[in-house]
Amino acid sequence: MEYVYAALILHETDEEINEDNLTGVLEAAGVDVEESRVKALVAALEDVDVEEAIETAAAAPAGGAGGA
Amino acid sequence: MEYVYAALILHETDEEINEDNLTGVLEAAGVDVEESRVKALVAALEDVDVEEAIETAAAAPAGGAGGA
Amino acid sequence: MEYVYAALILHETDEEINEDNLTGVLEAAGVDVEESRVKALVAALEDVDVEEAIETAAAAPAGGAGGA
Amino acid sequence: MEYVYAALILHETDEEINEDNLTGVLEAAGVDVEESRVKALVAALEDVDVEEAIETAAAAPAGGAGGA
Amino acid sequence: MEYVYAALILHETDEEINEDNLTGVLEAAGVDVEESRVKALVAALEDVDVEEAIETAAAAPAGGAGGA
Amino acid sequence: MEYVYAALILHETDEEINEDNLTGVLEAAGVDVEESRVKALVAALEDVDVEEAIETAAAAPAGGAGGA
Amino acid sequence: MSAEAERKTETIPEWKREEIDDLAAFLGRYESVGVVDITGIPSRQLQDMRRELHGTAALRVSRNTLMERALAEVDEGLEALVEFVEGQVGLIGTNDNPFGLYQQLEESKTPAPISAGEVAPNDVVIPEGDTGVDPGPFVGELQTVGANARIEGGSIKVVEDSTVLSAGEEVSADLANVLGELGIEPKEVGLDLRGVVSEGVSFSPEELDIDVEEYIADLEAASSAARNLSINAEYPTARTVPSMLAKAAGEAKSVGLSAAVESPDLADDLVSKADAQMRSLAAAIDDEEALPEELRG
Repeated sequence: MEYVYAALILHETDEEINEDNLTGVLEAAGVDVEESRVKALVAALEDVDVEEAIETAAAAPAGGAGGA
Repeated sequence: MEYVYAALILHETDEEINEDNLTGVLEAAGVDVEESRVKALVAALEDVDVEEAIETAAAAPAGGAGGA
Repeated sequence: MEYVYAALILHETDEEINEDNLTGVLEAAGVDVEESRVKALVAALEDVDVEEAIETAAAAPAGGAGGA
Repeated sequence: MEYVYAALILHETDEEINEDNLTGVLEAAGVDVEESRVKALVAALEDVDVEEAIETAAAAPAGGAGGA
Repeated sequence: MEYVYAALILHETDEEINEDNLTGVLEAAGVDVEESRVKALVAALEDVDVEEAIETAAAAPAGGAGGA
Repeated sequence: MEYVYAALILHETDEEINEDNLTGVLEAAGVDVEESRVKALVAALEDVDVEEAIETAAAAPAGGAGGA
Repeated sequence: MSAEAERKTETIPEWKREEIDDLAAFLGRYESVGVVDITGIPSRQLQDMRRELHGTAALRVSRNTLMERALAEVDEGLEALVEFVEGQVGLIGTNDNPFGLYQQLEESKTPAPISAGEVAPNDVVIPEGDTGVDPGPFVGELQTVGANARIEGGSIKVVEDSTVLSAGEEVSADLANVLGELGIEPKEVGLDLRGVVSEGVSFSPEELDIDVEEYIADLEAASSAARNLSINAEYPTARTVPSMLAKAAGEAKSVGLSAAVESPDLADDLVSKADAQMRSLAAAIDDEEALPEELRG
């Protein structure tokens, strides 16, 4: 899931979700990055409106996220 | 949000969620890191079972996101 | 369940779900294909809208998808 | 999704989920196989208990359940 | 589904669920029996505890699951 | 329950659920047919929408088959 | 020579012969023939019932010995009904199905008061509730016949459903009084089918009393069983293959999400899942300073 988290960090900071940026974030976290997964993720997200996907999630009974 | 995602990446890769690591991940994503927020997050997560929190979300209907 | 998975692969790739194609996919996976089961599956699928059936699954809560 | 289905067929037939086997199944289904996706899939499944993930789906109200 | 019902009649009456018996029951009901479907059913039931399979709730139907 | 299964076979094959047809199916399954039960079943089903009953059963989280 | 055979050979008066032939002709006109108990039904009410049955069934009453003769003479298994010819009975015939006839007769039964000395056809129950009777000696009468009664809030109440007589027992004068006072009518008066022969097959009243709801429940159970078997044994049919497809698709989705497979088909869900996990983790954090504004509770 770390690849997806990395993509979302980039999304939050308005950086492009591309192979270089993803690899950079993941390597900074000490991940032994697999190029193929990065490629596949970039391809998979190509046609996805990340903002919309997040809003759908937020709108739904938010992930069991009850109080602390 | 990016701070929390950064914490999740570190958790996923079994790296310690400390100030250095968080700062590193965030900077790699081009974030202009606020030291005080990093400190606060590290302190706050000290008492949190991250795995458990993640699983709570997973158990709930995954974000209603439809579309195959 | 491998016969059903094979049908779904063919559906995803817009190939016809017929005996030859199913057998081909299954054999490529090393399955000792039973002709009668292939025939039965093709017969059962004759009047079925595969896409509609799949969408029902997609609409359902995404299988608790636990794990990291 | 055809890549995942291919992995599931291999899982059902107790064949190893590796690049060669996946590519073989997908090609038999007429898929124009992308090597990076195959590699990514193999890597992604490496740390996952496929059987458990399948059972998780079964536990959830598969299909029929109203959509989100 | 008539093939399955035929198997269940035989099961209820403690008759063996084999090709001959299934064909006999189906023909008596005016079915134009397909040998392959009979074979497939016998094969499918070979390793199944019919009593248990009957009682174990299966997945709910996919949406518009009409079909004859 | 074999009498009910026999009725369901006839329903599936669009044959009339009458005494002759039921008796035929049951005898083919080796049942020592009780005429009074056949008559009662035919009478009982006269005003029943068999298709509706099947759909109701399919929609419900199919519990174990009770009944005699 | 048996008594029965002896009777057959005796010389029969002409009018009896004619009546038997007439009865036999009556029996021959119907696919289903039954014996009904008409005990205690006044002749005028019997006329009303005849009228109500018109078009679906016909009722014929005669001397028992003659009815027995006719039943024995007509073939088609009607001799099985002879044993029911006892007391005040009649013959009933219909070309509709006998189950429908049974139901019609049951529905046409009306409640009636029971008198002292009569035998209760079923358990007699005085139901729980306010009798509406003012406090007085009636409470004692209730208690005497076995009802759990007491005075409460200015009237006599029966505290719980009280069975005051079992089926087959004789009604006492006291009980008949109490039931009359309460307006309880424990009898069901009407044509009571004792047995039917339909196209050679005998039916008892119990067999004729079919519960359609039960058959529907059986149909549902049987079709569930078949669904379960089909899916669990992985034998696809047109009815079950959509569920099997959905199940397989659900499995693939579950595997794909739990492995975070980078597939376009899963991208939406993976993003949603990551977001949900992030929110869940944020919700577990107590210190709001550690969270961005959007995530503060």
